[in-house]
Amino acid sequence: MSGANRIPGAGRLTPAKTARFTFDGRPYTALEGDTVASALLANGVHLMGRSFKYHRPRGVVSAGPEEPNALIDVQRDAARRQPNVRATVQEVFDGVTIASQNRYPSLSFDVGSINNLLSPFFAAGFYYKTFMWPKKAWKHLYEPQIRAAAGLGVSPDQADPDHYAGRYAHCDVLVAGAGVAGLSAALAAAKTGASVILCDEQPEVGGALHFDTSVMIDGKPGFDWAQSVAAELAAMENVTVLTRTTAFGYYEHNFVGLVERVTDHLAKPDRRLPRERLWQVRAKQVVIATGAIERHMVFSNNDRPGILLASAARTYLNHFGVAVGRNVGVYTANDSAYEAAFDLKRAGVSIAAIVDCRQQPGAAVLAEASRLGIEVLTGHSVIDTAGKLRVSSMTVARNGGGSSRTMRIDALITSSGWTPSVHLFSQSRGKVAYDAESQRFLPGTYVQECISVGACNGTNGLQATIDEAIAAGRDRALKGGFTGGDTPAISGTNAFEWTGGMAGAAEGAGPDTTVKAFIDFQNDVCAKDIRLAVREGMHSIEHIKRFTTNGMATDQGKLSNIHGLAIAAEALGREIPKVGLTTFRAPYTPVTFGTLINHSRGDLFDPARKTPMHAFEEAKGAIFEDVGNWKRAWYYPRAGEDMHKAVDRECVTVRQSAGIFDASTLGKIEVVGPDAAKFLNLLYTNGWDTLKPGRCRYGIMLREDGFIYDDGVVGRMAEDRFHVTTTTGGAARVMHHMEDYLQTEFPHLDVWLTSATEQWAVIAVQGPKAREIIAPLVEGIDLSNEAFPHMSVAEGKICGVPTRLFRMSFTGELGFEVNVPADYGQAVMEAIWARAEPMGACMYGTETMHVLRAEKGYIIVGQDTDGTVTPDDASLGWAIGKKKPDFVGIRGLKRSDLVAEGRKQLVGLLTKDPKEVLEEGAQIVANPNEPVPMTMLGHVTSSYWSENCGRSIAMALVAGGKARLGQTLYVPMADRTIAVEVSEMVFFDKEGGRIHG
Amino acid sequence: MLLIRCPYCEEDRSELEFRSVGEAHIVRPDNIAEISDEAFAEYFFLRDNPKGLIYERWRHIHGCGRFFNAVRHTVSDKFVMTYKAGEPKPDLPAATPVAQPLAQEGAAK
Amino acid sequence: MRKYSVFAVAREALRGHKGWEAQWTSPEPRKEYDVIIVGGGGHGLGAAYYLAKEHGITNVAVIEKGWLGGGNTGRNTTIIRSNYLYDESMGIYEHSLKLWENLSQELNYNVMYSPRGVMMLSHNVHDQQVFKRHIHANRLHGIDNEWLTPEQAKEFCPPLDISASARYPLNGAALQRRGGTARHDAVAWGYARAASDMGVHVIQNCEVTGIRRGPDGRVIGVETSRGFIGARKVGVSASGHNTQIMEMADVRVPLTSNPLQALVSEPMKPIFPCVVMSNTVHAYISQSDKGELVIGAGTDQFVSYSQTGGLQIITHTLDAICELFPIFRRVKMMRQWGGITDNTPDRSPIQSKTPVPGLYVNCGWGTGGFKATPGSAHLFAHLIARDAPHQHGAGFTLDRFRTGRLIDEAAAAAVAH
Amino acid sequence: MADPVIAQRRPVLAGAHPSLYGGSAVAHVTPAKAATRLSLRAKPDAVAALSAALGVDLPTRPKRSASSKGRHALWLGPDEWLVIDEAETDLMAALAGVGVLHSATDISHRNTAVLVSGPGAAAAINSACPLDLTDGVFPVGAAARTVLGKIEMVLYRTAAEDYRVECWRSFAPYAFGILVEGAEDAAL
Repeated sequence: MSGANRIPGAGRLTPAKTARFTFDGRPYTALEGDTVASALLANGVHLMGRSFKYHRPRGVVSAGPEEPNALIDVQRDAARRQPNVRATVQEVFDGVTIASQNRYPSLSFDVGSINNLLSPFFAAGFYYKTFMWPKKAWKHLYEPQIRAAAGLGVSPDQADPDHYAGRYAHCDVLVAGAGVAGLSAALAAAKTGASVILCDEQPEVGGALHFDTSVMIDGKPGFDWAQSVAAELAAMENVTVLTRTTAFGYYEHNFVGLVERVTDHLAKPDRRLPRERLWQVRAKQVVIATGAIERHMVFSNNDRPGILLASAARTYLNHFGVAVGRNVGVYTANDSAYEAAFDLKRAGVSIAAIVDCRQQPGAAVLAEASRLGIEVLTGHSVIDTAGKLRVSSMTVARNGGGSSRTMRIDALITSSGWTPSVHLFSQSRGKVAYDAESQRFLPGTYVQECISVGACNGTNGLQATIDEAIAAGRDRALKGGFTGGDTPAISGTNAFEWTGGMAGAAEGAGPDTTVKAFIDFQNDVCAKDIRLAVREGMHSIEHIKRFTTNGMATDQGKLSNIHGLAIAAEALGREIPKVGLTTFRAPYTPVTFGTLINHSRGDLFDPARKTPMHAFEEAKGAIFEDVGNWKRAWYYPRAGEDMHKAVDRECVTVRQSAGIFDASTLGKIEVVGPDAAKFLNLLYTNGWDTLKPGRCRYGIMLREDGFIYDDGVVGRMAEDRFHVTTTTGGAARVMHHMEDYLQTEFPHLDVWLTSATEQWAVIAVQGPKAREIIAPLVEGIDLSNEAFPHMSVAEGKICGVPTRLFRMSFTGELGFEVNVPADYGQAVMEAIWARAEPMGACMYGTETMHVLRAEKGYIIVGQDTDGTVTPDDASLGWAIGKKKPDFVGIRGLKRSDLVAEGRKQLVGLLTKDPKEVLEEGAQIVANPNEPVPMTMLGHVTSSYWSENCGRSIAMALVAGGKARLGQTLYVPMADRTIAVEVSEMVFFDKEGGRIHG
Repeated sequence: MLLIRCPYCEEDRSELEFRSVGEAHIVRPDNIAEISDEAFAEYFFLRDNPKGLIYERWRHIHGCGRFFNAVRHTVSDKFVMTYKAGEPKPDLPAATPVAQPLAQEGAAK
Repeated sequence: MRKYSVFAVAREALRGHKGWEAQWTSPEPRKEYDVIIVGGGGHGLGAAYYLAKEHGITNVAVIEKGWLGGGNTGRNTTIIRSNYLYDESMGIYEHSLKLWENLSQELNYNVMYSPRGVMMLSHNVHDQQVFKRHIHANRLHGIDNEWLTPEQAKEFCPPLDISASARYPLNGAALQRRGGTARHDAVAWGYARAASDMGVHVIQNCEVTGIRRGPDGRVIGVETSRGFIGARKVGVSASGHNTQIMEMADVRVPLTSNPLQALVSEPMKPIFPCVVMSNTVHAYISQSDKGELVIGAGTDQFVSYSQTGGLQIITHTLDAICELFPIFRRVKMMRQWGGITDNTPDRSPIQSKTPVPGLYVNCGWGTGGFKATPGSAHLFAHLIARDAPHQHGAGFTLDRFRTGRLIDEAAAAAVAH
Repeated sequence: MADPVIAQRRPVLAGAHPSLYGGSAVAHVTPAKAATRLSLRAKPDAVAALSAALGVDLPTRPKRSASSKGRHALWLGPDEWLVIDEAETDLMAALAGVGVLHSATDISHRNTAVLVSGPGAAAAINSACPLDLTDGVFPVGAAARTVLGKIEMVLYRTAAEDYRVECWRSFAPYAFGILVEGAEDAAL
């Protein structure tokens, strides 16, 4: 049996199909299609959670995503656990483990409920007024206590094993919500041939038809009609129907985010299925058909388990076949609750009474009530309730005082009217407007291509809704140029038109400042808290919201915002629209991080770029480092070597015989056209006219402000063709920078830029034996010093494939950089290695490259410069074409501060103790005894142990550095001070002969 | 995510394909080497930052690669128009219809 | 002013909290004030407070177009730290941090300053060089900032994934223990209450529509939606609107306003003990006292006052968060929002006199505004009262863009605020 | 003198994990054969001469392509084309003699290609690509540079259910992985 409160014959679930689950360890049986809430109610369980602040026992309030109370922890297995799930949304599947939250030790006995007794102390904003002494206590005592008491569910503690999918989609008309309005609009739009996406957050379409069994459409019960229309739509190839799919955010330019829940309702999901799927829809037109949400009545102790919304009770009965109680009270300001009472009564549930705070309810519902023999107390209010873990009675009194009477009940259903769901409309940045007559905020001014229809547009009446929706559906398709198809004719009837509704506190809430009449259940915000906020000078609704936390819970105020606003307006003596409405922010309901990022995880989080020789380097034992999103060989440790030993060996080997280095990641840009040299003259500080084809030159690129932006070697392949190299990290931005100037400032130049970074694999062969190593492999290039001196480039063949061979060096040794088409890279590398290894050469990585270039005083842009360094600061003034009339940065360089005395300049540093290796980033001072804050002259930009020099070497940016050569400065460390001498930047082979060897 | 019309591709494309590159119609002085510090600061640092129509540059960097200009309202983020680099700055009234909310009123009375 | 204390709260608890008075009064504007501050955020309200408290200037009005703290004060991720690189930045942010440490007691308002530690993750050699440079500079300036190994970082923040298999494995972290968070609304309300108590007028729903200058060019007051209000000095501190307000006085400031987004998760029991920033993968995260994960996202690069932003900015941030903290992939985003940041070319603020006598501006704080609130307010009050900058504010002039004496934290550090 | 070594071409996806191949029943994902490629840049007045030399009419309208005997010319921008030759003939040589002003750069090895085929191909690509791939907007023969997740690609629709994804060499494993994941989801 799936629960004692299941009404035989009621609801749409199949009694035969059961599912087992546990709640706080106790086993229960549900029917397929049950939500956790309906299954627990069927088993007589109302108590499902504890409130945030007072830890008051709470039962389910709603039957939908607006649920503030029944938040549960859903566990499929240890790694698949989800906190803060709405029991009203989570479908039961066989074997699921459900637990309540925010209670200790148990849901029925929670020590946290002590807060309820102390609640007079915990008034809104109380924490701003206390916990200030002693000073340290906030961090060490108060805050930890508050944090532990706050929060709801417990975070997952394991990496999520599930995966998520994403999909970009485009359509002519997106319809959000598949109730009567959404279905009608979608059908009308689809029949024109327009492409339509229809989504609804529930497992089945129908919206309010889930509970409203009095509706007949086209001769069918409303819910059945809805399913048949959905089937008809799904069969059309221009329509996509997505259920369990929430339109959570409406962004700029009709971009709407949908989240589709794919597996959370399945007992044994196919592991290939994503758990959820993010749809990012660009819709030409959007029809918003998101319905309305019923509000609760605000009165004393209106939060006991067993007190819920009338429409929810109706849903549980008419869809799930579950009676929320056996003796139910009704408290309302609105006709809709009557229909819930009628349905319950007809199902054999006794109705204690319908308490209606209005004097004049709708005549039709009154008549039906008396026909069914239900007592109706008009002009009355429920002024209190009793019952610890479940409501047991309600106390009723005539408005304006007089004697009260207490009735025994086991459930109380309430309704104060319906709030149109204008969330999506508001997210589209449409302006809502207050409709005084119906006391509702409704769509006012639209700013995007969308339209609201049905209850979310304040439209009353079934047929009016249908007609409005059909017109809107066709009209939106028409805007996309779709005129075909016939207009669907849909006619519907329902039992009653609803009247009434109120916002704010009912009689039972009193003006009293102690009564607990809840507005925001989850955050324990009562009417009195709103009044207190107003007393304390919070006159903006935003202040009131932030001061009381009203509407800031996981339901984001779907039930509470309007009540809070009405109470604030009353307290301020202003009209509701004058007080204003808080902004509706995305998402409509919370969205899983994993869904938003979908495939961006693991290997697909960020591409890991590998060079053509990566596999070879891995085989040679390389350790790799991340440089941008490249993986670069860092060093090649041999057995028993740590990083330092490996680097020392590599450094010595390169200078004694030779080393092989993968330089493929350097950016490469092919600059082609008759004006190529003119263009480079403008983009680099150097002059290029004098560079002959077959020769290379080191170039420096500045930003317009005069600071070094990038550098690299440029080879002239022909009069009209240059091979430009950039730093690894700079490749993309330098290309963008060049295109910007070419297209925007110098469009008259006949030149084109093409990124060739990945066309070429680059193998640097450096060291005395470099020529000997490659010579036999090279065809068509004379490698002699005479024919091919330092800073030359030539095209020929190596290993039978085309090469652009550079004679250049970043080590100070005789060196070549072999460029070959990328797919040949590994083969050529293997051939070179086959010759190099027997000659005692080694593979070397970026760390050795850094040390070797530092020994020669070559800078690395981004390490020795930082975006505030000019060529002069870096002793690269020689690279500025003195006679050039213009280049990017020429003016910036002349600004007073850039030519001022005492600028930080790049110099060498030698520690007095040659064994001492400075820390990169360490700061430099003149007077180590100066008290803090000390005067810092600059910092160490590069520092290494140089095995070739037999001592440590360093480069540093030092104020007035060049004038300090020979001076002793100090590097204060945490534990000691290191004395250093300012030196030249060249530490090895000062004469520079080796490079020409 | 914005939808941007590329005047070269003649199509609306996702913002993901574009890069915003600042104010439009700022011309690099031909005699830049000679201009004053003030003029340089003006040229390099000062940018229009209007609450209203902005004339700005975009690059269809992951599309046709072209730089182009756009007129956009910085409060509604609606584009008034886009046009090719080098075309003259359009002379638009400060408050132009496209930048205003659509003239469509909802159900509220 | 009624003193806030546990005793006062207890007393009120017994009588339904009927006795609390308004935290600040909302008077009709006077004809003239000695100083008008334009902008009722933390910086503006704080400046008014310090004008009254430290400079004896109480004939002051703070004019706010909307509601107090409704701008970036109420929209940011409340990160507080002072471990910047340059002397000027260290000076102003450390000055601010010192004020944060006593602010609750100073204002008799619990701003919930929580020095739970701000940890910046290092993912590669370059990060490490940059952070070490900061750490050494900070130490010599007297600011705490220490280097942690990946294991120490994990110990300080258990949800962190330090496995070598991560796309960008951690190679260390820089930790400022005195860094942390505070309650943003409380800062605005606390200053408003304390300033109001000393006679400062806090005027909301009053929009400045013009700045009136006398024949000598000097400021004489502001035009507002509630009429002209005279003032001998006007200080503008209205992030997101500074460009327009300064243009009313024909002063151009080098600002661009960009959307900056943030989001919070559903509340959860304590799981995240500190603040973590990663610049390499762009993520900023902490957990609020309510239990929400508070996550700062990036800025859209175009000028916009829409206070929204692209979904792609949010997802880009979240994939980084989930990469660093894989246990959060099942956690849900509860609310996202946007603010407007005013950015200068060198990403450092402008707090300066202007070519217009009597007009002062405090702007361009980018994403660093909240942490600077007390310090900025204190220095701005000094600048206005003395017509000369405090030593810690001296570098942040408008003029630096002409001379090139920039304070380029972004370029030098590659570390976001 | 060592015997001359003749280096063999080793395409980036040659080493791709076998389990990655296939995608799903509705969207097959496979690495394309090696090809030669040009990045061709020129002004309108050069189009005729270049077309003649290449034996393909360079398209002059956005998103268009032209093909002839396994040689394809894709419009990428107003002065930019991607030329692909599946027969691996030397395209640089083909233009060597052409006198008109232009820029030709060999990018045969810079790019690599992944083929996505089947009724779910578009859905697989749309798992990470924001382009509207519906028939009316992206018909057979359409080509465009766009984004795929966090990388840039050139997408070329070669037949009703066949797409060619061109991306830079080092991004190929990422492109392949994301397309395989998209292909799997397209089948569900």
